[in-house]
Amino acid sequence: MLVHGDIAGIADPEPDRDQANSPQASLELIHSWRREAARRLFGTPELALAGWGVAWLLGFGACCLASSSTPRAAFPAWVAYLILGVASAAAGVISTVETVHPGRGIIGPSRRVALWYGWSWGLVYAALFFLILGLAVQGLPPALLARLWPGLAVLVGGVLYVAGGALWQDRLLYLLGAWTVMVGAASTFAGTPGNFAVLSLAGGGGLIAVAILLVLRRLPGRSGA
Amino acid sequence: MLVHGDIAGIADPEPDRDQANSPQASLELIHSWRREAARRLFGTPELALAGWGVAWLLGFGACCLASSSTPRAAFPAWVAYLILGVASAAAGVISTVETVHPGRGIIGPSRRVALWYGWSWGLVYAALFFLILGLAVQGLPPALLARLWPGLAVLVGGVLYVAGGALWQDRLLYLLGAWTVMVGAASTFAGTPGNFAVLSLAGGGGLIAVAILLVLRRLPGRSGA
Amino acid sequence: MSPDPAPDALRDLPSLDPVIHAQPRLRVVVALAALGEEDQVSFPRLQQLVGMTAGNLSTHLRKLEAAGYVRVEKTYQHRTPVTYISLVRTGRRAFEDYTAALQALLADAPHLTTRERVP
Amino acid sequence: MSPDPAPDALRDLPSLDPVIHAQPRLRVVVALAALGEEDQVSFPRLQQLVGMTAGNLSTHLRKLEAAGYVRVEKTYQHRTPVTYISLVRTGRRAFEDYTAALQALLADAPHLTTRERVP
Repeated sequence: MLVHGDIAGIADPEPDRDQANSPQASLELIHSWRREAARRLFGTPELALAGWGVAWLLGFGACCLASSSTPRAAFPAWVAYLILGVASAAAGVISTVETVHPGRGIIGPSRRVALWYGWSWGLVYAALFFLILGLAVQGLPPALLARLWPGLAVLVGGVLYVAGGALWQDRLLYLLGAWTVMVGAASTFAGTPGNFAVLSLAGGGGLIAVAILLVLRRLPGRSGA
Repeated sequence: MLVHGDIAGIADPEPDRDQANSPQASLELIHSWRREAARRLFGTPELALAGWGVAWLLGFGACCLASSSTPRAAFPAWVAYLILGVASAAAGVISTVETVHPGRGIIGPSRRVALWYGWSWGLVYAALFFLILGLAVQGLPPALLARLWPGLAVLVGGVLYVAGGALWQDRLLYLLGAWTVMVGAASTFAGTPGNFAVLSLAGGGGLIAVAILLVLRRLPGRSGA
Repeated sequence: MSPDPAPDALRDLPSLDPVIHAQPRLRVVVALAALGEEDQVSFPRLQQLVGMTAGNLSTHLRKLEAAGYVRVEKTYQHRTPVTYISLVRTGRRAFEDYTAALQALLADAPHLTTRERVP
Repeated sequence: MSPDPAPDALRDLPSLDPVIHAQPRLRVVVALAALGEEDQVSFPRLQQLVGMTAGNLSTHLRKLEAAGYVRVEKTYQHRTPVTYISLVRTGRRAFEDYTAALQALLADAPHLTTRERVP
């Protein structure tokens, strides 16, 4: 039933039928193809990480400067919120594209895992928004809310990174999640506007550092392809 | 190199060497063994779910009754916190045992996933505790804290259930997580002591319902074994 | 279908692997296959999973190891000797083939018992 | 080691599977193996992953399908015909054996090229 003879035979038209390579070269070829296929199939997380890192760095940084008690606060609070909002929206678009794009044309279990994990981000942040809205509706004053929501948003993002690290057995992502969770928690001890500074530098900075590490980690792989 | 002849030959002493069964009976035997092995290897999540369900039902229920504005509040707040604390500690012990016990004597990737996921619970709740402590240290009054921490604790538990559902592709766990996240968020709209009632009934109740569903789902499997 | 299609029609079916066909070894292989692909299990834990005496399990593991189906690794943990067992690729494939053969038998001749089919 | 151990010593090595040994087909199999075990990929996406023309990819897929290595499933999505391709168990095993054979060749005779080894 197998047609090995026919396939290996002279009827085959393409000239590159055999690899004129040593076993080692063949194995290296397979390895580099596999790495490239994995990169195309599973996307490049460093883009989404860097996007959120920049969003936190700029957004929380602006919030810190705007709510600073010095009289020289360069811009009003709404400008800071606008910066945070626009940067977060951009990061959200990058993350979504990074989840949806590599998966096009793929169906099956591994795709399902990625989608379920991706949806959980939307679900969790929507719920967090409503939790804070509920507190505001119940009369929590804005000054107190500003001590609460930034740390919470960062902590919850860290929880999802930790879960993603466990899911894909990625030690770096797991450690990033643990760091982010702790930064979110620690920020509340600083009060406003100190919490914004902590979240901007330690939170956003952590994400950017890991994104850079991922790029560096990939570089030797590229030279081998 | 293979010793099939020797192994299948008459030197084999045990009398049950062949299964005197139809192919169907053999397949059913394999299926039931596999199910039993999986149950022993991966534990019984319904115990941990039921433990946390009861802890939330009793604990938040007690908090609701204790902080009720009617003069007939049956017990002071510290009794309610004690009930919640003791019940949570018991649920934590059950969860830990349920994570550690099935994995004894196993090493390898699937064990690592379970351990990393298990640690994330401890890490995340410790961080949440510090986040709330930070707010308290910064002067958030206890009356406002009581609107905040219960919903947050439930929301974060839901996030980890959602992540676990994505991780093990368990639709029921994922839906439970989504429900729990939303219950945690919705509770803040109720203020105190309404939030405790919502978390007790919808939060704890949801966990208990899923635990019962898991037990029911397993029953036909047991009769087949 | 003719009334007696078995003798010739079934000759092409894959025969059942005698290493796995012995019920206690099948049970060991099922337990090992329930683990993840690179997972290993300690001897006493495997014993508990399959409910066998240590001597019995040892005998069957030796046969599975001789067939190249399992790897038995002796190591030390805190100076205590521990034996870890895992199903290797050959064993996993043999188990897959065994269940596939059973399913093929079931599809072709559900009225025959396994004992009748296997010489 | 003797100065010329190859001719006899290598005879026992597994020979390289000719279905996979053709470089474009190897590339297709590597891409399919990078997917999860029950994942499927659409024809245009696979084309993009391996960088081949549609005609070329079709030819190689037909050969892989004839060898029983891949499953090609034609289905409809919103009334548009879509073709999904997946590596089946036989193909996954063949790929595992192919890389294992390469590793064995490498370990035994790193100085020989693949072309010299394969008749």
